[in-house]
Amino acid sequence: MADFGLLSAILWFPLLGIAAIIITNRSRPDTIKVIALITALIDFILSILLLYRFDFTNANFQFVEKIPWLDVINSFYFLGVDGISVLFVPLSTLVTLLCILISWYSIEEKVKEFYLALLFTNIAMVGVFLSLDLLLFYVFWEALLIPMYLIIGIWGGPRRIYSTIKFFLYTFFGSIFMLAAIIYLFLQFGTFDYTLLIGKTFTPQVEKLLFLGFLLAFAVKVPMWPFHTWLPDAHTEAPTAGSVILAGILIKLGGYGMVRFLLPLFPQATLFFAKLILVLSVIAIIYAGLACLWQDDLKRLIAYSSVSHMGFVTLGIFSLNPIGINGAILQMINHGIVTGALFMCVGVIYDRTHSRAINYYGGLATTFPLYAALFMIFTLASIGLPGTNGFVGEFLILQGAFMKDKAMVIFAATGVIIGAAYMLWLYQRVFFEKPVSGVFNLPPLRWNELLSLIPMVLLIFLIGLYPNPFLDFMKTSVSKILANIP
Amino acid sequence: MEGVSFEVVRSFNLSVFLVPFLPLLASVITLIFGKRYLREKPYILPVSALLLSFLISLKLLVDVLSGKIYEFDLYQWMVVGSLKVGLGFLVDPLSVMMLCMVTSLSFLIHVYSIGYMKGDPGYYRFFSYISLFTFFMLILVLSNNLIQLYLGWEGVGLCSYLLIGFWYEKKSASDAAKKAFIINRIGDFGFALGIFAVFYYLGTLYYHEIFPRLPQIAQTYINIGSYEVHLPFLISFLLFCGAMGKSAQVPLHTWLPDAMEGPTPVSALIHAATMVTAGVFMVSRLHPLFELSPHAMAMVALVGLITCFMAATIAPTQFDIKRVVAYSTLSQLGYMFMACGVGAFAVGMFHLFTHAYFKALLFLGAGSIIHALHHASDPNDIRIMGGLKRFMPITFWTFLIASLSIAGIPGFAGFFSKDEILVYAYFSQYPWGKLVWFVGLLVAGMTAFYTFRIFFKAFFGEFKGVEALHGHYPHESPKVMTIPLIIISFGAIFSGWLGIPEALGGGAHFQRFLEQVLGHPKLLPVDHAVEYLLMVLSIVAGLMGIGIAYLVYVKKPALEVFFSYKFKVIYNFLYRKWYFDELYHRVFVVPTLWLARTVVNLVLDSFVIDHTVNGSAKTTAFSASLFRKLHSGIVNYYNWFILLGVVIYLIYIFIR
Amino acid sequence: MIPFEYYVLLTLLLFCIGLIGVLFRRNLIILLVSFEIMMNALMILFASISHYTKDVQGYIIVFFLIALAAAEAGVGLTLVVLLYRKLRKVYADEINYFRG
Amino acid sequence: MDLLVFLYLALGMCIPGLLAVLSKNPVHAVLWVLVLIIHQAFLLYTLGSEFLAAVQIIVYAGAVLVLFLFVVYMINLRMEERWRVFVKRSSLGLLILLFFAFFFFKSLAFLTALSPHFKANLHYDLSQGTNLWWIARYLFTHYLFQFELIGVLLLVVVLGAVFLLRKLKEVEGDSL
Repeated sequence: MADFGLLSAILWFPLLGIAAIIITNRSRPDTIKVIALITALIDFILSILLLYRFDFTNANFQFVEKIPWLDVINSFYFLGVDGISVLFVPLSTLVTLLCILISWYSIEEKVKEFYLALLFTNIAMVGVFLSLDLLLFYVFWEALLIPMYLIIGIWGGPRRIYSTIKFFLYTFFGSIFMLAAIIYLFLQFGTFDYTLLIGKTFTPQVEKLLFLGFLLAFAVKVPMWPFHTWLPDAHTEAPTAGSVILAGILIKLGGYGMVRFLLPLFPQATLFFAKLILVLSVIAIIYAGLACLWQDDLKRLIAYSSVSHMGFVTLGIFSLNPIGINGAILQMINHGIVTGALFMCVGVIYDRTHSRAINYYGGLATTFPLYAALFMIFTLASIGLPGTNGFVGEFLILQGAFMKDKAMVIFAATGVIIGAAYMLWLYQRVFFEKPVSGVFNLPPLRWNELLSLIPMVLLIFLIGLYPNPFLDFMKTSVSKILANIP
Repeated sequence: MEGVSFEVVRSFNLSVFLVPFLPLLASVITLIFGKRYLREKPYILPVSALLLSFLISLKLLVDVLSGKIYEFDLYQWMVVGSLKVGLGFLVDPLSVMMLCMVTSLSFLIHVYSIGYMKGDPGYYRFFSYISLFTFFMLILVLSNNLIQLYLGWEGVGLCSYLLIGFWYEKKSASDAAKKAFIINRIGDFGFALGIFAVFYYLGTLYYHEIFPRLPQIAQTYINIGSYEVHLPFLISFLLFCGAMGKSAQVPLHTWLPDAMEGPTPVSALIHAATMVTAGVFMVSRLHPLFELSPHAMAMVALVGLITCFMAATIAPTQFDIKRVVAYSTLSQLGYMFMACGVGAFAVGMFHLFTHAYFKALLFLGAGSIIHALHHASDPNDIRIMGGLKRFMPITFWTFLIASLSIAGIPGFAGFFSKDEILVYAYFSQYPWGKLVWFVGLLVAGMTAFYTFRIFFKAFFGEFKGVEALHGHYPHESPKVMTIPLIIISFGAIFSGWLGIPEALGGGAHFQRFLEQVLGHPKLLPVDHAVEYLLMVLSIVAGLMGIGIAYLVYVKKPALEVFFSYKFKVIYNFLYRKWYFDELYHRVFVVPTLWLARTVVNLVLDSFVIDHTVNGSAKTTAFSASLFRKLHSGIVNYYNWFILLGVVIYLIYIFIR
Repeated sequence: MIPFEYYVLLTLLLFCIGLIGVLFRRNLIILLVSFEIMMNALMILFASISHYTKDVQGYIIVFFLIALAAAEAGVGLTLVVLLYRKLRKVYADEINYFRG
Repeated sequence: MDLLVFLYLALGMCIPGLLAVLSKNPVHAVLWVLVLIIHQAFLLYTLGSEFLAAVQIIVYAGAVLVLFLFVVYMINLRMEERWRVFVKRSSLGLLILLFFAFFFFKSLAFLTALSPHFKANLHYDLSQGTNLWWIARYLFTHYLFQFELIGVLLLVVVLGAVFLLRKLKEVEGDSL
C-alpha cells in the first residue's frame, strides 16, 4: 500500500505533543496551550489528508497496517479505515482541537495535566475508530475511560466524584461483557482479526449471547434506554471540554460499534433483536424528550436531548436498510457537531456567570445578541430544521425506519415535536423576555470561543445543504455490511 | 401536464435561480453587517432585491404565458440507496402565479415597513428576517419535490417564529411564537409521515414522477389494526395535517390569532397573504393525489367548512382589530379549502390570489391605524377608535376598498373569486357541494358584517381615544406607508378582473391559465339562470351584512350591548374562541408536563443499578456494596426482589 | 353461562390490585390486607375452575385457603403487634433494623 | 342476567379492593376489604358453593377482619394521614407491577385456551347430593390428613401468638 503509515501517523502524532508538554515547565501555561493547540491542529490536518486520499468507491479497508503485536495470542496491531470509520477520525481530531480552544481561559488549575489528558483522549478516540483487531479495539476502548475519568474527576463540578464513579462503573460494567464475548470469539476461532471473523457462523443460541455481550457494552455507551442514567450526571459535572468530548465522540463509539461489529458479525442475532432495539430506541426518544421538559439545568437538559437523539441513531441502525444506516452514521456526526456546540455555548455562558440553572437567565438576546444568534442556529439544528444538518440525519433515519416498521416511526416522530417543544422553551426562558439582573455587562465573546463556534456553524449548514459528499464516503461500505444480512 | 402542451426547459436558468436567492443574499448581508454598517438604512438591500425579484418574476410570467416551463435541479441534495432528492425549481402556471403574488406583495410590504418599523431597535433584524421569509416562501413555491417543499415549509415556519417573537421582550410575544412553531410542528409531523409514505409506496419524491405513478396505488388498501384504509386517503390525510397546521385550519388553528403579537407588516405578509396559504398551495399542487380519494376531498371540504364557519362566528366578538382580521383570514382560508374540497382547485387559487391583496390591504390599513395610535397602551383595541375618517383619509379610503372587496361587492376582486367558489360548489358533482355552498353563503354575510363592524367602529362616530393618547389626536401615516396602501388597493380591485367568469361576459382567463395544471373541476351541467341567481344571493348576503353592521354600530349602538347581554352564554362561548385554547391546555399541555415530571422523578432514582452505584460510591468493593444495598431492611424492597426472581424466571421460560 | 375467562380476568385484576399494595404500601397492616386480597383472588380462580369442571377439588382448596388465610392473618398481626411494641413503628420502610 | 350479576360483583370487588389498597387510613382499608369479602361471598355462591360463601362470611368477615380492626385500634394507627402513603423509589416496583400486568394479560388467552383440557379427578354431581354434601364427603375421606394438618396449623398459630407476646413482655427493654 502506498499510503502505509498515514493511520499510524494520525494515531500517534499527539505523542510528540505529549512529550513536549511533559518537558515544559508548568509555570509557563501559555506555552503548554500553544503546544497542545499546534499538535491538535497538525493531527486534524493529517486526518483531513486521510479524507482527501480516501477512495470512496472502494468498500474494503484502506490504508491497512498489520504488524504482529502479541504473537502468543495471535493478536495484531491492525489498523484500517473504511467508509464507516473514515468520517469519525477527522471528527475526533476536530473535537479535540476545539476542546483545546474552548478551554483556553476556563481551565486555570493543573493546566499541564489537563492538556495531557486531552491529547491522550485524542489518541484513544482515534485508536478506537482505526483498530480492526478486537483486542486492540478493546484496549483503546477502555483506555479512553482513563483520561475521561480524570477530566471529569479533577476539573469537574461539585458532585464530580459521584459522577465519575457512576460513569466509570456503568461503562466498565458494559465492557466486561464485551471482553467476555471477544475472548469467546478468540477461543472459538483463534483470532482477533475482524476481517477474518466476518462470515463465521454460530449456533443461534451462542450468537444471541455474543450479540448481547457486545450490545451491552455499546448500549451503555450510546446510551440506550435504560442504561442512560450515567450520562446526565457525567455531563452535568464535566468541564466544558469533557462534555464536548462526551457528546461529540464518546457516545458515538456505541453507535459506531453497533454498525462495525453487531451487524456484520452476528447477522442472525441482529435480525432477531432488531425489533427489541427499535422499541428501546423509541422509548429513549420519547422518555428522554419528556425528561427534557422538566429540567432546570442547562447541561442536564442538553444531556437528555442527546439521549433522545441517540435514540434516533439506534433506530436508524436497526432499521437495517441503506437509507436508515447512512442516516444514522450521518446523524452521529451531526449530533457530535450540534450537541458539542451546544455544550460549548453553555460553557461560554457558564464561564461568565457560573450558573447552569435555566431560571438564572432571561433576556440574553438583548444583552448578548451574537451569542443568542449562534445559540439559535444550534437550537434549530438540534430540532432538525430543514437546511441544517439535523434535518438530513433525522429525515434519512425516519425514512429508513419507516420502511422497516411504520408504527415505530409514528412514535419516534412525536419525538421531533417534543424536541421542538423543549428546545424552544429553553430558548425562550434563557434568551427572550426582559433581561434579568445577572446577565448585564457580560464580556463579549473571546477569540477562542468564536474560533471554536464558527466552524460548527459552517459545518451545520454545509452538511445540511450539501450532505452528499459525506454520504458518498459511507455508501459503499454500508451496502457491503448490509449484504451480509439476509 | 394536462391539456395544453408546454415546452419544458430542463437546463439551469439563471433568472429562476435569482428570484429566491436575491432576497436570501440581501437578508444574510443585512443580518451580518446591518447593525454596524447600515445603521439607518438597512432596508436598501432587501427592498431593491425584492424589486428585482418581482421584475424577474414578471419576466418568467411572460415566459410561461408563451408556453415555457422550467424544471431543473440545482444540485443533488441527498442521494442514498433508492432515495434521490435534489434542490430544484419548477416554474409552471401555478408556481409563476404564486411567484408574482409573493414578490409583488413582499416588495410593497417591505416598502411599507420602512415607515412602520422606523425607530425600532431591531430595524435591520426585521428586514433581514422578512426577506429571509420571502426566500423560504419562494423556495416553497418553486420546489419540484416534496422534500424541498418541506424545506420551504419549515423555513417559513422558522421565519414566522422569529417574526412573531420579534418583540421578544414581551412574554406574550415569545409565548405566541413558541406556540406557533410547536403547533406547526404537530402538523408537520403528519406531513413528514405523509412524505415517508409517498416515498415508501411510490418510490420517488419528485412531482413529475409522483403523478404518473399514482394509478399504482389508486386501488390499494392497507391494514391498520383491523381496518382497511384506502392508501391515497391515508397519504392525503397525513399531508393535509401539514396543511392544517400551516394554514391554521381546525383543529390546529389556535396559533394564528396569537400570532398577531408580531409587527403588523408581518401579519399582512406572512399571516394573511403568503405563508398561511401554503397549505392551499400544497393541496392544489398535489391535487391528483387528493382526487384519488373522495374521502380525502370530503375531509378537505369539511375542515375548510368548519374553520370558515367557526372563525366567522368568533370574529364579531373580538375587540383587537388585528385579531378580527386574523379570524377573517382563517375564514377565508376555509373558503379556499372548501373550493379545493369540491375539486375547484383553480378557483381556490384564484381566491388565494385576490385574498392576498385585499387581506394584505386590510392588515396594512389596520397597521396604519395602529401606527397612528401607537402612544396608547393598547393601540389595537377598537373601543378606543372612532371617527378616524377625519384624521386619516387615505387609510379610510383604502380600508373601505378592502372591506368592500372582502364583503363581495360586485366590481371588487373579492366578489369574483368568492362568487366563483360558491358557483362551483353549487354545481359540483361531489355530494357535499350544496352544503359547502350554503355555509359559504352564510359566511359571506357574516364576513361582511364583522368587517364592516370594525370599519364603522374605527372610522365613524366620535374619537374615543383622547385619554389613551394623552390628549393627542391621531394623524395620517407618512407617504412611505400610504403609497403602498394605494398601490395594493388597485390590486384589491383589479386582481379579480383577471378572472371574471363567463357568465358575466369575462373570459375567466386566470382560471383557464391555472387549469392547465390543476385540471377542470367535475361539474354538473351549469345552468346560467341559476348561476345569476346564486350571484344575486351572495350579493344580497354581503349587503345585508353591511346593513346590519351599519344598523348596529352606527345607527343604534345600544343594540350591540343588548345582544351581548341577551345571549350571554353564546357570546361568552364565542368570545373565548369556542374554548379551544382551554381545551388544549387541559388535554395536551398539562398531561404532557405531568408525564414529564413523573419521568424526571423516575429518573432521579431509577433502577437497581443506580442504587447500587450510589451505595458504592464511597466503598471500594463493588460487589459487597451491591449486596449491602440489597439488604435495605425494608420489607417492600424484599418483596420486589422476590417478585423480580419470578419475573426473571418467567422471562427465562418465555425465551426458552 | 359466563365465559370462564371473565373469572380469570377478575382474578388477575384483583391479584394486581393486591400486588400494588404489597409493592408500594408502607403501612404493615395494609400490606397484610393486600396479601389477603391476593389470596382472595386465587380463591375465585379455584372456585370457578371447580364450577366449570364439576370437580370438587377446587372447592376444597378454597376451604383450605380460607383456613390458611386466617392462620396467616393471625401470625402476621402478631408480628405487627410485636414490632409495634418493640419499635413503636408500623411503617415498612422505617423498620430497617436488618440493614446491611 | 347472570352476566349483569357477575359484572356487579366483579366491580364490587375491584373497586373496594383498589380503595382499600390506596386508602390512607387503615381503618378504612379494612372496612373496604369487608365490602370486598361480602361481594366475594356472593360470587362464591353464584359459583355453586353456598357452603364456601357461608364460610367466607363467617371466617373472613367474622374473624379475620375483626382481628385486623382490633389490632389497628390497639396500636392506634390513625395518624398516617400526615405521612407518605407509598414507599420511596418505587420505580423498580412499578416495573415489576407493569411486568406482571403485562404477563397476566398475555397469559389470559393461554389459560382460557387451556380450560377445555381441565379434567375432573373428583367429579361431583348435584343430582346426587348438594354441594356441601360433596365437599364434606371428600374432605373427610380423601383429604382427611390435610384437613387435620390445617387444624394443627391453626393451633400452632394460636400457641405461637400467645407465646410470642408473652415471652416478650418478660424481656421487654432488651434489644432485639
